[in-house]
Amino acid sequence: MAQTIAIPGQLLGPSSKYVAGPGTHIHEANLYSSVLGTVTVVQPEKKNVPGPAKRLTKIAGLPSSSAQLPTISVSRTGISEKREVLPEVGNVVLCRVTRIQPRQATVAILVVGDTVLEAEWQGVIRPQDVRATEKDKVKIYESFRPGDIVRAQVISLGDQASYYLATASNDLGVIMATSEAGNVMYPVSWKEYRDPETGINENRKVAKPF
Amino acid sequence: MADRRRINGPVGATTPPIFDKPAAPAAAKTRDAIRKIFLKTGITPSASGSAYLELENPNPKRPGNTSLKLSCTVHGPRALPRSAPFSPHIILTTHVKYAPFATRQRRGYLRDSSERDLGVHLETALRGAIIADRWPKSGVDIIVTVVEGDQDRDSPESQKDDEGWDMMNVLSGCITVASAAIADAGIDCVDTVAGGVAALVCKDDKTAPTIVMDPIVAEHGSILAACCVAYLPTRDEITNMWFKGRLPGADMMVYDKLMEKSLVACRCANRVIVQELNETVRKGQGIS
Amino acid sequence: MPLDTSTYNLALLRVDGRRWNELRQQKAQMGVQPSADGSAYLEMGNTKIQCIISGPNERDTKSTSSASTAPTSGGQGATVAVSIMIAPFATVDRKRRGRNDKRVQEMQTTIASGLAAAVQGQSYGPRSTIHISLNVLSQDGSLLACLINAASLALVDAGVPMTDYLVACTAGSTSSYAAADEEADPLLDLNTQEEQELPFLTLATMGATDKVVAMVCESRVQLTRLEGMMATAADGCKGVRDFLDGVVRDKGELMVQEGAIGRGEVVSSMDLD
Amino acid sequence: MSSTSQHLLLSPAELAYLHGSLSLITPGPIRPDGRSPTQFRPLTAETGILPGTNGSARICFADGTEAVVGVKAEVEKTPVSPYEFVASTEGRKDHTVTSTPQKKIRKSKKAPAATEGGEDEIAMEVDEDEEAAAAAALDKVRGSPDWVELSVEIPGLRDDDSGTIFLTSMLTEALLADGEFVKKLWINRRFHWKIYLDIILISPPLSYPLPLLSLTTHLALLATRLPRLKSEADEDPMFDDDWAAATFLYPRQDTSSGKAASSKSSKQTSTAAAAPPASRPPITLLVMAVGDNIIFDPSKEELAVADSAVAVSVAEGPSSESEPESESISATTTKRNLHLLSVRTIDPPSRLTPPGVPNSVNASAWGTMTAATAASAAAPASASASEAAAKHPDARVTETEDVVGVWKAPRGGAKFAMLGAMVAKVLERGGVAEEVLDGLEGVDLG
Repeated sequence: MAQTIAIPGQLLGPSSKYVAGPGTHIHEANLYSSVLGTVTVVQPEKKNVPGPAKRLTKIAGLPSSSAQLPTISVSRTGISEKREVLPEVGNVVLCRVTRIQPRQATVAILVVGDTVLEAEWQGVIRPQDVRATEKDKVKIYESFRPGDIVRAQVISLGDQASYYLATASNDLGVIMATSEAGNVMYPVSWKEYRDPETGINENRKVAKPF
Repeated sequence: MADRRRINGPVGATTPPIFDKPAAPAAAKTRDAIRKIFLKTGITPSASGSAYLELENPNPKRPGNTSLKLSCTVHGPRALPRSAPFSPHIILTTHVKYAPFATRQRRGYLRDSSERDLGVHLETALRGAIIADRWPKSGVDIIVTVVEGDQDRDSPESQKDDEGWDMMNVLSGCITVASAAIADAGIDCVDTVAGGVAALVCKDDKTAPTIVMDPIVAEHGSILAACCVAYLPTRDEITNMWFKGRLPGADMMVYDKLMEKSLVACRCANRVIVQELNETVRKGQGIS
Repeated sequence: MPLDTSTYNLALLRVDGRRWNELRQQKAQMGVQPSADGSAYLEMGNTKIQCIISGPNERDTKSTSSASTAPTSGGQGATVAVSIMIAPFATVDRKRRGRNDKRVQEMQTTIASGLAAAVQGQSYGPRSTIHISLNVLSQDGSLLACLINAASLALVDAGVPMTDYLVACTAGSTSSYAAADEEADPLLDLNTQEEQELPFLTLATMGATDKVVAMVCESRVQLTRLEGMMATAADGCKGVRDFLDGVVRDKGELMVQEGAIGRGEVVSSMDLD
Repeated sequence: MSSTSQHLLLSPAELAYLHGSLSLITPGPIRPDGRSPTQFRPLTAETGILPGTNGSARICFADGTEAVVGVKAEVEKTPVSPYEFVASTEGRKDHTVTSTPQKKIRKSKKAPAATEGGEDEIAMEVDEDEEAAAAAALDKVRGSPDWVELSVEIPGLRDDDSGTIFLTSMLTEALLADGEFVKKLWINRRFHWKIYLDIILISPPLSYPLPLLSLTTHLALLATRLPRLKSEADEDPMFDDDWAAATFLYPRQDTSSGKAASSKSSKQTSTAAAAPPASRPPITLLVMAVGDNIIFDPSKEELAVADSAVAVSVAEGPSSESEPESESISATTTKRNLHLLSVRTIDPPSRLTPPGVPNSVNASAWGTMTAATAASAAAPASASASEAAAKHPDARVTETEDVVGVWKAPRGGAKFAMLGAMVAKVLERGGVAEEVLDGLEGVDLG
């Protein structure tokens, strides 16, 4: 049956029974919708008692297990194909390299997660965020070239002009590159692309193709 | 010596031609409801959100029976220009622009001070509703174009209304149409905002003044005072209020009654918004 | 209505009863605006000007867009930014000046370059700005001169190091260009009536010395009379400097009484020339 | 960006502290500068500072914000709009416009279905000689709003900046709302006074400039004098060029008629302040609400945590007959007949302030639900919010309950009752508006 429709400002439920997901807001201990769309309630997945939690790069306390409330959210699927999404910290994004400077690579963020962005957001990849290993020996022009399509992860909101991105894991990096001669290249190793016609290798920070 | 090439007009002032006597306005039936509103969202594909609003003219004398036409487009949330300082919340900019043909007095293409004033009112009304810190470092532009102002074309020139009461009707229309357009654009809002106007009118100085909702300027003898309110119905809060005019005494009674009446007008307008938004979602579900 | 200078030769008295080399009545106050780093209010006759100084502070380009700037001490020192706002009610008939009024911008540039010569800006470094905003409350002749005097008084109040007061005065010549009579003698410190009628020039000198920092003359003057007018203007500047110096010393005296600066250290720190 | 919020850098913790201290109920709000909720900051005011203007005033707040207002008046020809011409021909009087003001013509208006030729004769009787008393003619006269031009100049802001325009239209609206002011500018049917009110803010605004500008305008209008009209009804206006005989725009309610003339330019320090004029120009007060407390004349810091702010324009009308005017002239006991002119909500800069991060979400504060963190007192909902934080330490702040002491920009608007209470508090008998008006009367009008 069609999910219930939510108008901004519509009461969804007491905040003691639900957790606020995207598209909702809390006002005086009640949950209200803040976006026009359909309501979806997500039950928290049954948490089997996890083994020793894999050591995260950052020591973060274990979430206590007492809060098992369903999260309620309002999604705009179907309203209009143009869904306005803002790159959030932690999202994996696809972007195109627009400018290369010795101290940073400027990129235009095109796709966040799986939604194609309509607005153009600018991102920056700093040399120390290109690789997880040997961070100080990274040369930008050996990792990216203008026109490459890069898969990166947002690591911070950055400054007033651009987000800060990183390609510091194996499956992040250049996924499509065009060679000097201008034809599409294919990856040969974790740091080289080869031009099929001229056979010349060019250095890139290659994303592990899956 | 006069410039020979230029043919100068007659020296003294001449009076313009006088057309036939316009028919006197029909006796306004006491209307205790707001004018019918037509609201449609998603009319401009290129904008991320848009809406179109029309107010029906209860006693039409001209072919088109509307007295107010507004079109609103929302562009955003989009990246801020490089020079803008860092802002942890969305930067809201509103523009209200009259089309040159919208009012009896033709307006130019540059925004004059009254339009900028309406823009500031609209910004205050909407900023209360928008949850700003959901969209850090981004900006949204809300542009409302007044296609037809709420001015009666037939009232004789001598009653030329220069008090600006029609601006309040235009502002309440702008608030309603902008709120629908923002919801259409998917910008997080605490509630839908509805605009409403109530006025203290009196036929002539004998009869006691009465309070009327959604006043038509030409219909009433003279308007003593009016107020335009932007209202959040579910939260029961007012984000913008603009009162102007002269109340007979200093007693707050008349002032409070005027305000309550305008809130009733807001609730009626809000019903139209809710119905239209439901419509768009239902239509959206139909497709997907 | 043209000023009939004909009667001048009879009693050698001007319209407002002054002699040829008399300055108008001057009143001045320092520190009129507590929230500003330096401020001064100056009246020369009916020309009343209030000057506010904010700075030297880090240069934010937004506010100095409408002002005209000039670097001090050859580019190593702070920049001086001057913005003038003439009140619509300043002149007899109300006139609202648009944003980029050419005459105002020209005055701003003259004052900025003049003050840049007087201010020792190297102690502040090239990235800082001294923003001088001048508000003209009432205008009755020799506007540029009064602006310069008010600005230098306010700079003293703001504690900006300067080699000397930058003082300015106007001087005119009694007969208009056409009359070409020989014994036309110069006039000092003109008001609006005299300015509209007679040729005049504005001279800004470095304190009492005869070093001319800025000179502006926008009317046709016979060369033979120019020298006399400049000499008169230079004397006028000496008179203005003495007046400004008096105001500053009174203010200093006041500050000592209020204990702002100890009496002892005042004498030692001043290297009396 | 409203002009007030530019250079105010307050951290969320300071904002939360300020909001907390201002919204205290028991001992009432504690303001950073220790004022009582209805206490105004001290200001120095003087009038008649610019001889070249018809009226001028200067007010300087203790914190240094200073405004100067100059009023200049010019005679302007009233454009005879053709339709008035039509209206007068309807009255079928002879075409030469020499008759006395409209009021004397008694005409019966038939239903205007008159045929084109309009041959029906409407009885019309013109009394040439019987001159209506000036007051009677005055109320028939309707000035038009474009006889007054008001301009505001704020350093650092362009004059077509939305903030400046909002201030200008608010001040103009207060002046024109009840139409009394424009009636004073009427000379005769062919000429009227055109008033230019130019307001200059000398220093960049330290707090919201509205109250300062409106008080200075009030004083300048009180001090404005127009030359005395010597010509008769509709002749070309001739004025008495003796400035001492100039009449005040807001005439004084003086016992001795000569008082106004005698108290001319010479500064009378000794005599008691002239009796308050019958009606006074409007003043606009800025009222702010935090929690349930209503605060007047807010400084910049207070405005940065305001839940809602309202500008209320009030004027003192002539004492209406309905209220018996108490005989004693002394300012304190005269019952002021205040009436409301215009009210506008101001967008408080608090909506543009950055939010604080509650401990429950703040990863650096072990954003977990250990009993020790203050968040545990909040609803458990914030518990799983920290779960989201664990997913990625600095994920964007998800929606959480309002935690006491953590600053969050106010959302939504103000309650209806609160807005009504703010306006009522300004208008009430012996309230703030009267206190300000009494204070302004103390200024000796030069």
